[in-house]
Amino acid sequence: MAGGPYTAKVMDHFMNPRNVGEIENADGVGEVGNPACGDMMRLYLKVEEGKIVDAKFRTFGCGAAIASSSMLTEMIKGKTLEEARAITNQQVAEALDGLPPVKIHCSVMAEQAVKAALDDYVKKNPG
Amino acid sequence: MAGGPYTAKVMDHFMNPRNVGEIENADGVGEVGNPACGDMMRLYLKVEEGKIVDAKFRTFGCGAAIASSSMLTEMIKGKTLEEARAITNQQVAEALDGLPPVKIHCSVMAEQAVKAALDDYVKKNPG
Amino acid sequence: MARIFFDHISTSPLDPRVFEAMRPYFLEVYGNPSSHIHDQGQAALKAVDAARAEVASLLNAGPGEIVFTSGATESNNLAVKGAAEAAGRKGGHIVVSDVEHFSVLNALIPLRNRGVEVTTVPVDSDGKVDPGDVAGAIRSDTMLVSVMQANSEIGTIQPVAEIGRIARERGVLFHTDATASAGHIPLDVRTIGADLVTLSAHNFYGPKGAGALFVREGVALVSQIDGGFQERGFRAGTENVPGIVGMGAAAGIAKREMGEWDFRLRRLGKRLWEGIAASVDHLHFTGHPSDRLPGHVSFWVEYAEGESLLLFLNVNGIMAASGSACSSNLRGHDEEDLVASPVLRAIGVPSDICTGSITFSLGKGNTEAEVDEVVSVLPGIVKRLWEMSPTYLDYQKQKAQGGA
Amino acid sequence: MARIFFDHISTSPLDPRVFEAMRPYFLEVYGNPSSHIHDQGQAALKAVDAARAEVASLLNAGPGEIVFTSGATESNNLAVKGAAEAAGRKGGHIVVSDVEHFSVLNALIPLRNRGVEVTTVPVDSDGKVDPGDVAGAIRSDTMLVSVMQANSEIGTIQPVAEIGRIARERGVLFHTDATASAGHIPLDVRTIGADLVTLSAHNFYGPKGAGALFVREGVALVSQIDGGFQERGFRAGTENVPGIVGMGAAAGIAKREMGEWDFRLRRLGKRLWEGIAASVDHLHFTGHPSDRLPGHVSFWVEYAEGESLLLFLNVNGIMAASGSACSSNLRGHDEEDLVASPVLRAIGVPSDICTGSITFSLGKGNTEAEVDEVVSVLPGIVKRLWEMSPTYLDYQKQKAQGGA
Ligand SMILES: Cc1ncc(COP(=O)(O)O)c(C=O)c1O
Ligand SMILES: Cc1ncc(COP(=O)(O)O)c(C=O)c1O
Repeated sequence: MAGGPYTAKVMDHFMNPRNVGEIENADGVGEVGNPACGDMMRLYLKVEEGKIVDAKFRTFGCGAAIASSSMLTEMIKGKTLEEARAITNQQVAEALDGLPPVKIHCSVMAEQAVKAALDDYVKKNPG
Repeated sequence: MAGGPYTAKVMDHFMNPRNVGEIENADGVGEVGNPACGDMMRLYLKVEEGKIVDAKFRTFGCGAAIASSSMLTEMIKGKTLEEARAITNQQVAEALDGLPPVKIHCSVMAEQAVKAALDDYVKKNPG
Repeated sequence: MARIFFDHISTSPLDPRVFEAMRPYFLEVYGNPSSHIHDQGQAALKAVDAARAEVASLLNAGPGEIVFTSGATESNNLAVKGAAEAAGRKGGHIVVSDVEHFSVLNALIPLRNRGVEVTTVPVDSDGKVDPGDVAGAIRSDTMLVSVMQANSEIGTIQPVAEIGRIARERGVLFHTDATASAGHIPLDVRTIGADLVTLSAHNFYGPKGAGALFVREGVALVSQIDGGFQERGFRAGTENVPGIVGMGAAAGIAKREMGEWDFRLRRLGKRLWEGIAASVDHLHFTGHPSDRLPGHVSFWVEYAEGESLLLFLNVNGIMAASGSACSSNLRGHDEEDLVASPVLRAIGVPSDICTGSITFSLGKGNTEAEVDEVVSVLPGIVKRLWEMSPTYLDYQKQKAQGGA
Repeated sequence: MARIFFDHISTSPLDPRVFEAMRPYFLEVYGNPSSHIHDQGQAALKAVDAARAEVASLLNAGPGEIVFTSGATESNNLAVKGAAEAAGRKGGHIVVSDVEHFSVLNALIPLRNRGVEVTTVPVDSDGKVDPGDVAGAIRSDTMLVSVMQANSEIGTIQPVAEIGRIARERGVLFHTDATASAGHIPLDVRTIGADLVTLSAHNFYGPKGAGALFVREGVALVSQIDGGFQERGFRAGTENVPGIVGMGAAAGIAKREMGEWDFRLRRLGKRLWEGIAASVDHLHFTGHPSDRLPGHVSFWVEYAEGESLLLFLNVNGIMAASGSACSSNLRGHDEEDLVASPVLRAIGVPSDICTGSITFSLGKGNTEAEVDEVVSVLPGIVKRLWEMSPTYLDYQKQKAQGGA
């Protein structure tokens, strides 16, 4: 199976995505993208003592969008909020062994989703 | 042997041209064409009692030019001067089973050569 | 491994008989038709002329009306640019439909830059052009009407004979892009009243790299590739002899077998259509329900994105196409190259879901068993994507609330 | 029957290894590279990219600098028109040599109509361009210099590295048409300093219908065939996958074997040259005596016309080419299409005899025995034509008088 335009890592995360689903009463939820643009991601975070203890996602989108979402949740679990916020789209793409140039925006969406979920957490937990 | 762009008749007259040569003290000689234009024909006539009793030619030129020359000499032998003068380039081309459109001018050259040789005959035999 | 090829609209497998026809023109008859003073060139020229007659016969055209090109894209460019340039130096007007291929639409861009105006006539929700709209769009300075015979993405066949009649009545050239339809449905240039028709060999079991443009006798066209005196001055360059021979062979086969293919493919298409209609919810077929290419089934599924569908289909051994944003131009440089399908937009598919469009295009080699396999596999793939999708989740919640 | 092919400059027989490389891409891997979301398309795309790397390697270019086209004529058109259109909307200036192929010269016609000016630099009697003349022709508004690497008719190799250096110093794009030379003599785009290089597969034992244009990274070019997003936007249309694969294979073979071919062909060429020089009177070689394509022997014979020579050679089993009036454009509509060779005119061959030019172009498959056969047959053919020729007769008479 050639995997089309994607690396084996992307295909693995696309076909066996990690952490698909929803966290009931999540501490932070981030939603980015728009189905009209071809992709949309919703990220749920569970935070305990300043650390991300669980992350789940649902994504509508192409192979790169789903793989980026999956990889992102793996990367942020166990990280502090600051560490998670510092994650860049390049890191997501690199962790997937690269994305086609036209698909870089999918990793950007993942980066934005963490930031949005963290912002939501901060809003819900002011001070 | 495919014969290139030419009919079998053209190739026959090209490869085995009839009446190549010169008539010593010809009664009429016609020269038309120009080597710079790719072809030149010299036609020699022997005339007896208003009839063409012999015709010979030398031609510098392409396959169609040589075949047209050869065919022409065959066509005019035995003809009266009037009959010979009436021969058209279409008749020469048809006798060759046709010529490629770009080569029609070769049959025109043959027609012009008879006319020139007949003119020469008239000039040499005034009245 | 991918085994089921349902993407004939992108290209078709070469017919083995076509390959056999081409074979001698690689190693044995390798001459250049322009060198026809010798046997090799003469044999090549003869082969090209024989192919020309076969392609002409497929269209009910004269052999002198066929110009060989490198493919449909080049033919469309030659038709549109060539006709516009021949019509005059300044301005002018062209009418096209809203669902033309990029090789027509993008060929208009340099013309626009030179002052040519373009009117785009709409299509209805089945993707059909209304000939009345074409009539209404024609102006006194219109030089060309270009409407395709059939659309590759949604399969709809256009009323080209009526459009051709209107164009002729108004004294305007009519071009039809028959890339998707030639060799599959009848195409008689006299009936259609076309002046210019685009054909592509690889779309009817012929080779890639070979196309043709029918140019009705007497139609003036400015050549777009200049050089030697090949193709009666319409298209310079040494002829792709094996490609042209292959196109001729493919045209001959298509002419003889088209009826049989049509019968089989309509049956298979119906089976596929009914099968997925019954097994997949939230599925919307696109294109005209009956005036469509045989064996062509296109649709979109709510809450599921096209590329993901295609990737999962491929993993399951099924190769298909999508008109979606994500799968087109994947080789582009940046996101800008990912444009949502203009065809789906033109037929009014809501843009937030049109990324889920799929085209299954069957060919003469496909079987009922393959159709059944696709019908059995598709629902599971759709379900899997829905389960990952936030929009489907929202829909389910709304439904649950509505139902409560 | 014609058996000796000495017309490699018009096209070369496909190398059987190239055919084997192409074969799987007809019936097995038939996908469209744009449909690379599935296995068939992906395999096709991989093959195209591998071929791109092989063609790039032949030229010491980067794979991202190779644009596949349908052949040399299209590449030349894309180079010349594409560069001129990219340089600006109005006017501008182009420098070409007097011996360029029609696919460069005729591509200039539409540009001239849009106000582009063209300076043609002459060649010397060996057909060589003086780089100083190119330097002198460059103006402040010059956008492009186009000088071929080698001429097909007379074999002369041009000083392209020097011309490239001059163009670069003056900030002008340099295009070289390497159709006749690529795969036969070294061609390093960095050494030459070329921005655009035209290649044709069928001229180096590859397939017809496949060409390429090297476009140096960063060079702007307006595409001439518009449509989908193939070839990074430089050239739309479904790729001719088998053709491209064949071009890649041919490039790989040429790179490995060029040195060996060159050695053999120079030896055969020398044997042919010496043989006919010794056996045919009134024979004049054309082109540069040493800076020429290997295995290329061109000449004209006084008092003998080219087409007649070719026809007799063919009857004797020898296939060759002529730059003469009569053999070119034989498929034209009228006499106007029969133009005397501009190349022979450019090197100053008197026009009343230039109709007798012959080009013997040998390939890797030719043998010493074939050379000897040609040397033994040619004098008889010439003699036969002389005996039919009125001009030779005149010459003989003059000689007799002079001698008397
Ligand atoms: C309707 C239509 N026209 C033209 C083309 C262009 O064909 P090609 O890429 O073979 O040049 C296509 C390709 O899909 C098409 O569907
Ligand atoms: C120098 C040169 N350039 C370009 C061409 C055009 O090549 P093609 O006819 O293969 O497109 C030729 C053909 O003979 C040539 O000799």
